[in-house]
Amino acid sequence: MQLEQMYQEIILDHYRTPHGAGLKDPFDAESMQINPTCGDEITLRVKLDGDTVSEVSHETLGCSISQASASVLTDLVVGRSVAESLRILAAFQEMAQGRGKVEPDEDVLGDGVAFAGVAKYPARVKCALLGWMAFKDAVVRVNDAKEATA
Amino acid sequence: MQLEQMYQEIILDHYRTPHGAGLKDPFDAESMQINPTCGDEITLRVKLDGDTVSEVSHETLGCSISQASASVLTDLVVGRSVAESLRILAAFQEMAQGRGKVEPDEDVLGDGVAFAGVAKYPARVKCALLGWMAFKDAVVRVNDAKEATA
Amino acid sequence: MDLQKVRADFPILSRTVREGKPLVYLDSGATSQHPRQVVEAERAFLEQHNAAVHRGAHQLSEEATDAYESARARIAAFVGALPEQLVFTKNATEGINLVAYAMSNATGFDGAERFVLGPGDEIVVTELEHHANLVPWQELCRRTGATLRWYSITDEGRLDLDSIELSERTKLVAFAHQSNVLGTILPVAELVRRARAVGALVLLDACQSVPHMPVDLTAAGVDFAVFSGHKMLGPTGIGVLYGRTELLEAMPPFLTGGSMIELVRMEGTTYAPPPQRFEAGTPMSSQAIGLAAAVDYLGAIGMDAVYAHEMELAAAAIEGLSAIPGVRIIGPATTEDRGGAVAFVVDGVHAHDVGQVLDDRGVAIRVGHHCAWPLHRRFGVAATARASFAVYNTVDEVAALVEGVKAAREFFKVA
Amino acid sequence: MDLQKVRADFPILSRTVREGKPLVYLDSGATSQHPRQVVEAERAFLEQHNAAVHRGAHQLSEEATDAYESARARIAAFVGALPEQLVFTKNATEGINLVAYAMSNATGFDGAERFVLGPGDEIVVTELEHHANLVPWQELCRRTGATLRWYSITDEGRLDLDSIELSERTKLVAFAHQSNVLGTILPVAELVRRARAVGALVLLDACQSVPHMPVDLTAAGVDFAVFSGHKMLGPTGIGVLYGRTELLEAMPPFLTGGSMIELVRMEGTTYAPPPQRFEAGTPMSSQAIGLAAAVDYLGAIGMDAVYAHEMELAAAAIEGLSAIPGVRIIGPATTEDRGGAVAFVVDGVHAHDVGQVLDDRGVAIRVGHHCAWPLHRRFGVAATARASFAVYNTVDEVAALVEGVKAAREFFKVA
Ligand SMILES: Cc1ncc(COP(=O)(O)O)c(C=O)c1O
Ligand SMILES: Cc1ncc(COP(=O)(O)O)c(C=O)c1O
Repeated sequence: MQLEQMYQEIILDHYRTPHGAGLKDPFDAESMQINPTCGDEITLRVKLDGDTVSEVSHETLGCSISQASASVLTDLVVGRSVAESLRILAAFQEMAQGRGKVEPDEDVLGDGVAFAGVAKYPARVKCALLGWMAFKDAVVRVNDAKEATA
Repeated sequence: MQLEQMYQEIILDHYRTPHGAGLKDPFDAESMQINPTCGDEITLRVKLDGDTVSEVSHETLGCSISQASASVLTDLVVGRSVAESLRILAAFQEMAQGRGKVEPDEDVLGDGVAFAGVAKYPARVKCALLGWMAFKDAVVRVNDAKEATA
Repeated sequence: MDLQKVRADFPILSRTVREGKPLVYLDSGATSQHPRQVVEAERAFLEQHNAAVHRGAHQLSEEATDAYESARARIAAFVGALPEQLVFTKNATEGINLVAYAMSNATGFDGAERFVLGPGDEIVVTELEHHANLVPWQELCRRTGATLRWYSITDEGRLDLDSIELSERTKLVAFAHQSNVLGTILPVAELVRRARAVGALVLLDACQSVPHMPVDLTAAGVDFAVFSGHKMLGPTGIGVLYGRTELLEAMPPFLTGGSMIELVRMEGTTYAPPPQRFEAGTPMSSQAIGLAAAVDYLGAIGMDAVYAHEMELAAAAIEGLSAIPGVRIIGPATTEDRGGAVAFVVDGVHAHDVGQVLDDRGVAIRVGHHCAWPLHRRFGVAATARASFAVYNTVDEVAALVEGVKAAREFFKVA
Repeated sequence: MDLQKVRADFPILSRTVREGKPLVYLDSGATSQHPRQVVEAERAFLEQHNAAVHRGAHQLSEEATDAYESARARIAAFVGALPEQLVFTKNATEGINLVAYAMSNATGFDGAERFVLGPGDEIVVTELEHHANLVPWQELCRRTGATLRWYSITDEGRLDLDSIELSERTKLVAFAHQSNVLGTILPVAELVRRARAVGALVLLDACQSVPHMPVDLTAAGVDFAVFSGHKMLGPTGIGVLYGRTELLEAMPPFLTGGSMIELVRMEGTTYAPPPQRFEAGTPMSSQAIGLAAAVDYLGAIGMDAVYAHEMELAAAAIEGLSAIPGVRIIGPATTEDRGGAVAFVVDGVHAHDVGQVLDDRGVAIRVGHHCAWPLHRRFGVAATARASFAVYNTVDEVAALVEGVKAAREFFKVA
């Protein structure tokens, strides 16, 4: 059974008790992302403290992979600088789209390495990335808003 | 060589010296027909004397088959009643579209039976029918004009 | 019907997936598999008769044209239509777009007045439509200023005939013969009656009926219908638009180019009669021949037998799945007025995760919104799992589905 | 290139026609024949990996999606493009219609301003275009009130670059890379330069170039290009639209339905990014895979070798035919800036009759206007005979053509 490769215990744990679940106020930017192939949705909010990601919260209508991924994301980026968090995002994306051929770096990705198995299932890669795309979009919005007021 | 089956001497004779070639005045109706697959054209005029086809003339820009067919048509319908000429047309059409499986009646079709070989070449059937379609259309126009003035 | 003999005609059914599990293919509603006979018919055509159809005067071209038109005639006979009433398209989606675009091309096209739409006019669909039978009408309304309205769906997954009234402004009613999600068979005769009463045209999306049951389009009395080759054991790349002769003759063209013209000048063009008017460019010749072989194959089994077999599978699926705690069928829970698509949700396990567990066991189903997103919203779910059947499926395969769903509940610890 | 080895890959070339005459197929400009490798690639896909692409989460569907996208990537590389710049259509005709309809859909579509056309705006084509690259533009002008203008053709069959001037109102210039009748290769770089100078878009009809010579669409600097699978050893039912990324991203959709959406509500729909935005409905999956196999086949021979071989045949045909009294080549009489289509007329013998005599001898050519009626009118002829070549033709076959034309003159007693 290959199932355990994909649904590693870490993923199932995050799925059952997701970190950052439930939308929080106040926030600096929000992004809603959809997976058009299945209809899954995430709404994700970001709050920054200067250049640091101080809070991430989300509401995810989706499968175990998308929910667990949003949870892991929350753990990985909160407390980091925006630049660092985007580097983590890039590493996560590279692994997720790597067809199982990219060796993930646990120092960078923490629990995120558990998603290496998902990379072998192309149809599920979008699930793993849904929250990350929302995060990226939200961060861009904060910066846009900053520039607009600068 | 099957070529002689299609291009019977009668056909080649009519092709070389087509009857009814050259548009004549006066006329009761004219029809222009085109073969959209090759661009061939015929303009055909009909003159009626009461219920009798008294004259057919045509200008054909087309292959040997379409020219010969217009010539044979002229021979077959001139001097006949409109009803008779349409019966000949029906017989000719049946033979031409019969894939070589319809036994033509020489009493009805005269030199037209020579086109039985053409029926085996579906791409050429339209050539054989081009003049006949123009004749049919012209006759319909005469009748339409009659009804309009009646 | 000899099921083992049928299965032997489908090479793909004997392959394995996911480390040696026999393939259990329950996704024929998305696309069906092909019997050898279809692939062979295409190959024989390509190796013996391939040439441009309707464009050449040499022997190969004659043979190709004959093969193509014979395919049209056989497919027409299969759905109770005349050959000249069938237009080949690349898929059903193109067929629906063809009608929608022809309608917006109707302004100023001689004799096409009845297709002209404007502000105040209405197009009517239903809430269960596949995107293919929804978005083209949204776009047509955008182009013309007409209004889109729709019948809603009851909790049981049936059409709510009282949800809207048609009016004299209703120009066209478009609906699925059978829902690709719920399996519901819509009341065609009643919908046709209502459309006729207000002078509206009817377009039937027969994508999920023609492959699975006997369908006679002439008897159904619809004006237009579409279906796709790849859902009925035939090739991808070919679909069919059926239209009543009188309508096709009056309708302006959609795609333009070679083979659909009468006379072309730089200054303007006139168009050939149907069906050629609607088949611009080099057609899908080998695919038409493949589809005709598929139709011959289905016809030899008999569509009554096909339907009976698939309904036996659907009944087993409904029964087996309903018996699992926390599993809810989305759609009619009986086999009455129903086809073989069975959609369901599992409490506490997302459809993607259900599908993944099944896939791991070799069972291929579809998960998501199945291109019927508004319908899913209607039922308050983002996604469903859907099993769908074809003539080659077995009750053992249904059992594997049911076992797999149980396993998913266990794996995700909701059992 | 080992010609005998190549020919052995094409089963149809060993058949006979008209009572035992070996087939001499000189109609590849209309549609080409398929090597075994193409048919086998499709068959292998159908028997092993067939499933709905981009729509499923099971293993088969993953494999099918991979095969489909790998096909896109290989075909893109073959023409110097990126995978996401290629949209699969059913034929080249659909590709041109796609651009033309997208332009009339541009009004009100955010970011699509540069595609909007209205009265006073101009579309420019040439007098040698195939109907596929003429009629859709006539229709676009009818829909939008824009004006169609065209470059004329010289007696030598070359583009008359001085016949019209582009203007600031010129929105798009569409032309054939190579004429399917004359064989003329158009001056792409100069036309692109002129279009750029007035800010017009360029669409290249590459139907007769991509199958026969090395083509790099990015290097050519065109905005859009189309070609068809069936003319390049691939299946019918598949064509390609190439578009520059930035343009495809800004362009509104054409066909709408499943797989091209982002978000669907009954009230309205948003659309996916390209290329999906332009691929509504179930795509031509096995045909894309067949076309990729064709491209691999051509690539293995090398397009330089293909072109050199075909030009050797064209040179022999021009020389052999010109030497027959009463035979006139319509198009360039040299091999300079020319491809392998050779059209001709025989004084006193209509093209249909020439074709018939050739057919009787097993030689398949095309006769008529070849979907380029205005061009024929330009040369004052209703029809021409056209021989066209592919990689599998031989100089002996050209000799059979020349002998056949002589025989036609004798048969009709004009010799
Ligand atoms: C130059 C040219 N353009 C366009 C086309 C149309 O291609 P298709 O019929 O495959 O759409 C053809 C071939 O018929 C052609 O030769
Ligand atoms: C009910 C229904 N309508 C339309 C379609 C669209 O068919 P295609 O994708 O072949 O165009 C489908 C299948 O996807 C369907 O199930």
